[in-house]
Amino acid sequence: MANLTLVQAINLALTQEMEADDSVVILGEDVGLNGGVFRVTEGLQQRFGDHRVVDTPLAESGIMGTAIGLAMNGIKSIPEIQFEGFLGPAYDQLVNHGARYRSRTRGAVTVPMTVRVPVGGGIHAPELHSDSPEAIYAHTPGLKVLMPSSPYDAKGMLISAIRDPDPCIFFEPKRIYRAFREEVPEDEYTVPIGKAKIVEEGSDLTVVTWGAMTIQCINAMDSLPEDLSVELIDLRTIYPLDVDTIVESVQKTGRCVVAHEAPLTAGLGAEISALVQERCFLHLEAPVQRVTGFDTFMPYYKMELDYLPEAPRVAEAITACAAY
Amino acid sequence: MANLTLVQAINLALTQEMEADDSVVILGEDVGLNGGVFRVTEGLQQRFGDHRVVDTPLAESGIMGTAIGLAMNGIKSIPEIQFEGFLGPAYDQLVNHGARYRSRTRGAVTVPMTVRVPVGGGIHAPELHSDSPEAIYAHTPGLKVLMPSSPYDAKGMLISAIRDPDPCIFFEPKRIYRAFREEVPEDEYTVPIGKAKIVEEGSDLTVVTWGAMTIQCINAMDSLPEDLSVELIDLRTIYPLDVDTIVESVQKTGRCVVAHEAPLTAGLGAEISALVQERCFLHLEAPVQRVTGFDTFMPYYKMELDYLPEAPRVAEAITACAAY
Amino acid sequence: MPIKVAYQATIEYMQILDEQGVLDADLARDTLTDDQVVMLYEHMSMCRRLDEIAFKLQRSGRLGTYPQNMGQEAIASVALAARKQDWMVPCYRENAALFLHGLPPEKILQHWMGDERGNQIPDGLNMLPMSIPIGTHMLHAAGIGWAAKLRGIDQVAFTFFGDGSTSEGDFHEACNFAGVMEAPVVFFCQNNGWAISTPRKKQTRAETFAQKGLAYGLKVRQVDGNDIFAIYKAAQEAIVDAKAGKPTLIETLTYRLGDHTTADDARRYRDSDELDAAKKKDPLIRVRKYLESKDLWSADLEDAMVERNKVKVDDIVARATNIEAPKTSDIFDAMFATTPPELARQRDTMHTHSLGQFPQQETLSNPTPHPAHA
Amino acid sequence: MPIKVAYQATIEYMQILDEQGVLDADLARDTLTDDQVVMLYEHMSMCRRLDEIAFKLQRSGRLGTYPQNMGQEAIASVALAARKQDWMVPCYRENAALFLHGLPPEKILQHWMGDERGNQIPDGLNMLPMSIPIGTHMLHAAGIGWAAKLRGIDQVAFTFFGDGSTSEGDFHEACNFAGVMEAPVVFFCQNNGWAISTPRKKQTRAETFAQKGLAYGLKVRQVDGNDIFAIYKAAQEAIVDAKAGKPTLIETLTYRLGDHTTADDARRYRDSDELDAAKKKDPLIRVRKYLESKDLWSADLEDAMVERNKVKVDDIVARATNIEAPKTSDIFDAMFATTPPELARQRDTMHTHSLGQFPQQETLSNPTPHPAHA
Ligand SMILES: Cc1ncc(C[n+]2csc(CCOP(=O)(O)OP(=O)(O)O)c2C)c(N)n1
Ligand SMILES: Cc1ncc(C[n+]2csc(CCOP(=O)(O)OP(=O)(O)O)c2C)c(N)n1
Ligand SMILES: [Mg+2]
Ligand SMILES: [Mg+2]
Repeated sequence: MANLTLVQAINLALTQEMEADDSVVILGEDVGLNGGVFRVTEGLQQRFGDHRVVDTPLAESGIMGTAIGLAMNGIKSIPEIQFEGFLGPAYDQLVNHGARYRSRTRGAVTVPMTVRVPVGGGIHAPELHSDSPEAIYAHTPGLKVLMPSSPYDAKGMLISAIRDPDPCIFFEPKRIYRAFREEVPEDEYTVPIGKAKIVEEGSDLTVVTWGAMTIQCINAMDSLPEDLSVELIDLRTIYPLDVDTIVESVQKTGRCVVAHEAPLTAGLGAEISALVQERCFLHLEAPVQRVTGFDTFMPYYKMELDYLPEAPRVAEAITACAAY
Repeated sequence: MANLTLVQAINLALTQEMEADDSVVILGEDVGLNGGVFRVTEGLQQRFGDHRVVDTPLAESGIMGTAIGLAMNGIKSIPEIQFEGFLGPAYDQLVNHGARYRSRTRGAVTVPMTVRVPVGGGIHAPELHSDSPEAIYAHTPGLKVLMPSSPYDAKGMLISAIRDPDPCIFFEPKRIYRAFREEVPEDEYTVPIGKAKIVEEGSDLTVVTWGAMTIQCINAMDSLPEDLSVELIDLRTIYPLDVDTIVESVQKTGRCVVAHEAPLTAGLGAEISALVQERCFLHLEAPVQRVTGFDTFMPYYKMELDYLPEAPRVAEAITACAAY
Repeated sequence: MPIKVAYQATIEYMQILDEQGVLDADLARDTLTDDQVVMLYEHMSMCRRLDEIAFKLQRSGRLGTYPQNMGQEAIASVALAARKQDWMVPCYRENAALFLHGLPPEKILQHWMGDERGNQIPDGLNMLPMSIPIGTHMLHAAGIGWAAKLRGIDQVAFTFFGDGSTSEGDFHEACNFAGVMEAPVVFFCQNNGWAISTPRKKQTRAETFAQKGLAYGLKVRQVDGNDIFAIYKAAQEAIVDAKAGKPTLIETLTYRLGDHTTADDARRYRDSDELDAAKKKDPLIRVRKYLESKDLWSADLEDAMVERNKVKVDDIVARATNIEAPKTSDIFDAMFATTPPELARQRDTMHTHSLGQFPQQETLSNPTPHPAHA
Repeated sequence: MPIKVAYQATIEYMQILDEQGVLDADLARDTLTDDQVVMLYEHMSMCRRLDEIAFKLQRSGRLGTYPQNMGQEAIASVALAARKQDWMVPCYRENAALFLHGLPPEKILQHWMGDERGNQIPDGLNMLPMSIPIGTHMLHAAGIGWAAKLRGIDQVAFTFFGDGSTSEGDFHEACNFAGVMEAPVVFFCQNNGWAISTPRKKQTRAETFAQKGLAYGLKVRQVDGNDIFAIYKAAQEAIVDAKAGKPTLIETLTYRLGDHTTADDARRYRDSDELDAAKKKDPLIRVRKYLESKDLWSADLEDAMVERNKVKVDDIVARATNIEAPKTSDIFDAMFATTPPELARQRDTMHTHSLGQFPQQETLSNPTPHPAHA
């Protein structure tokens, strides 16, 4: 056991999987000597060589497209996209090829690839360095979409993703890369894809969230009156959704708040809300409340915190929903 | 008045706007002599010259990116993307530039561009020629997203889009390009962006849909018992959503079915469902039902109709929702 | 010296078998044997016939949109130069090469009949299915070649695409990655003069497509694309270079004798003069002339071959047509190695449940409504 | 002739003012006047100082991540060759050119202070804001130039980007569109040897970046990027060509003397020897030597200038810092020409309503629940 940050937990998972399996290869911009702009891959090139930790040309479609090609020919590729905003140039390769090859070839060609991408706001970064595009990829068939909210989960989920025979996007909430530490076992372990985590149990209201918002939600709950018993669910996996855990919780509590950083309209909150009312209709005592980013771009950093649904906004939403 | 197909109505709108405004320029693959693969731009190059109806190199990012540049320097650009699947390579330019310039520059640089894209399934086309990505773009701030379901609306909406000072995506449901004709006025007229259309009034249940699915829904309604009074709403504009029209209707009927071709998870149906339960919670007599494509790719055409939510599936959904 | 030469390049064009069937014996040395030429001729002729039949199948509604390969059959030669272990990463106008490399021809028909099983590459065959999005698959070839290098196995990835495809950004990134990673990849640009209705001169101002490879430090070459010898030789040399970490871009000058696809009518945009001139350069005609000049072919042999090819093609069509219908469950089960629960639910209820989506949806028969609504 | 030459190319490198400040008078004819050189020297020095101050502002938490331009100031020359009506479509290492073309320098600071108003290009100035996504903005320059041509107005679009940027597919598509559309565009590739930690040799196997332009039939040129004369002359000639429908790609050989940004530490990946060698080629040093050799500069003039530049930079910083805070309503109102109703609702309730989203949400106080739930 070591007390690790999210960055360190990811680095450890990568190290151990590369150690265990020669066919694991990391590629991306500045992932080598520089260890990536967030130092997530620090030390890996020195350890495994520049043929397994590869600095690529500055071309996201190229990174994604060759990672797909690598994966089709015996390499478990781990492309890194430097910031979620730069998934844009890689979008076509990811959704129209990476996600599709298995289905397109009825299983003859598969793409065991894990795309690592820092995601989300709150770090005072420039434009396109603070977005939350997870709903886009949840809507795209053929991809598994993961986002941990803690060092422990990060390690276990990343190992699951790397070993998964299908393409996974592993979103890393950059705001909490170094925000706190957690005990993380030395040994390899997996956290299953598709299983949400009940962070706190409760009986009055269910909060569903994921990624860095999990921390905001915990903070929000700390500010609420003692007698309001809130159940907090961290989805961990965005697709496939762990519908059963959500439904079970809301059937118990009768109330639900969904919180995410991404814009409101057609965000993943809409899906959770729709699912909940479909499956818990007769249990619902209040409309499912969404507390989200606005239908605008993440503003430049001077107003970043006005955009993000920080803990106080989450707390208000919970209070309003509970009082309905 | 002339009795026109959807294709002809679009062609007429383009002709008239090009006639009226020298700064309107069409660009895309094969839009010139060939008139586009669906012949939507037929005759326009002959009429307006190859400097205003421009065959471009085979490069969607290039088409979108230069269309943005054109629009920033005095040209009302109308890029055509040959099929919705090929929005992939243009995705980054569209969402990270076209949609953003106004906000990024606080209004100093604007992009009056209308992106025309055939969309949807049902024409026995190959892979990537039958998708419905509208939810992706509804989730993207800064874009107006339109999809007509009739020749009359197509002409009026396209004219609105071309004249709009901001970037619009004009999705053309290819399945009904030539499926039927409608009286379309010769004169120019506009159908406002952001206004849904009540196709049929009703009091028992509201169906919300758009594009080619509107026809499936009409067919479904024809098959229902006389005494079930269904109100059919064609959104026409996907973003910004005409929330008021939907809410007013469901507050009246108490029941709602949403139908779309795109996959279920995180599709636009989720947004409608979420909105409806937020704003009509106390009126709802049944959960909002979604009848949609599955969370898979649109299969190759042999099984295409098994995927699409055709009229019978819509009718069953309506019946189930009404019986709830 | 304030002005000096920073860079210089020269690109060669190669033709070995000319339009009249005359061979340049020097250049032809160590390329195709007589037997191989005869085999190629028969194979290319079979492909031509398959194309004609496919056209008819489309017109009679038994096949979807189909892109004829007519006029570009000489690309088959690449498959003779390639080794069993090499990869083919194709677009849709190199059927002739794919079949020779081992793809059962009915797979191509099945694909265009709207059936994913047409893309189900048989085990042991190193090949990707035809790429529908243009200009995007070359990156996979770059990755595949790179993987071979990483794994220390001797494989070369051949990838094929048209002149139009070179305008896509992915072409650029694929060539650049192959160059930088010193990956064993050979890029075949089949320049047939058109991308649907877009002529070559609207595609680029470059004088050749070969020169596009200079941007990546690739080896580059232009060859007569209707010349089985030139293509073979270029491929042979490219394999040697690829194995030494030097990818090659080869531009083949050819022509699309048919419409773009069965959905297209080339007369809308293409001069008949141009077509007539191109017909004289048909890769089949010149091989036949050559074989005849060497007394390796005759009218009798031709007749016998035509009969054999008819049978072969009928057979292919039969195999494509007689396959059992695909299962709707495949739509779901092919998505992931293990189908997630909600997706399985969609699969299991698609025919029985009204929505095909929510059998679990709370209904009035659900016995435990929440007290607030009771 | 079975093997013939299909294509040949030669690219020239030009330097006019060498590292020692020695000028090639022949090449320099009709380029910069003495006054212009003095002005450029003072301007470049001001930019250098601004860079140093920006670095300090970042370290003291008053500025976000900032990319220093240090060492690349000679690009300012382009703005002297450009006309008022020409467009600048930049990345982030050509501040010196943008300021000369008319951009108030505080705009750049404002941008990096996390304020969109830094991108609010003043009316009448033909310029785009710095592009954050690398290698994607050159397409806008291609479109802008093309628009000028369509409208029959005399404008040239200058676009700037780094060596790394040329690996993006959009670079390829931008050059190709400019070529095909014969658009008045000049592409400046500032090759500073590095893309963050990625050295030039991992970026491409091409021997020069200039040769990448051959793929599109562009005019191409390589120049000393620390030489204000060579850059000026290349830009001058490129304008003439651009107006004649011939876009140019110019590779400028320069060096990034600082870290990639304030978030970077170049010592992690870059040899100090390389940096030391590059410092000797500093564009400022050689201009000063040149001016001194012509008796146009002196230690006194230098001191006076340093004082002036201090004041100028203090002024710029004051203007960037003293601006009133942005309004949160801007987040919404800048989205569209007319704010749609739901977005206005989000704006109007963001501070007052718990969710900032649904003031209209049905609440228990809503007086008309549906009978079924009554
Ligand atoms: C990304 C993408 N854009 C557009 C298309 C539509 N399309 C199909 S084939 C084709 C032309 C291809 O031209 P070329 O690369 O020269 O190949 P050819 O058909 O001539 O063999 C186009 C534009 C597509 N399939 N994919
Ligand atoms: C599309 C995209 N990918 C990655 C990045 C992250 N990034 C910012 S600057 C940079 C390197 C740019 O190198 P180069 O083009 O040579 O310009 P330089 O910084 O050397 O001036 C990278 C990778 C980005 N901003 N945009
Ligand atoms: Mg072609
Ligand atoms: Mg650089």
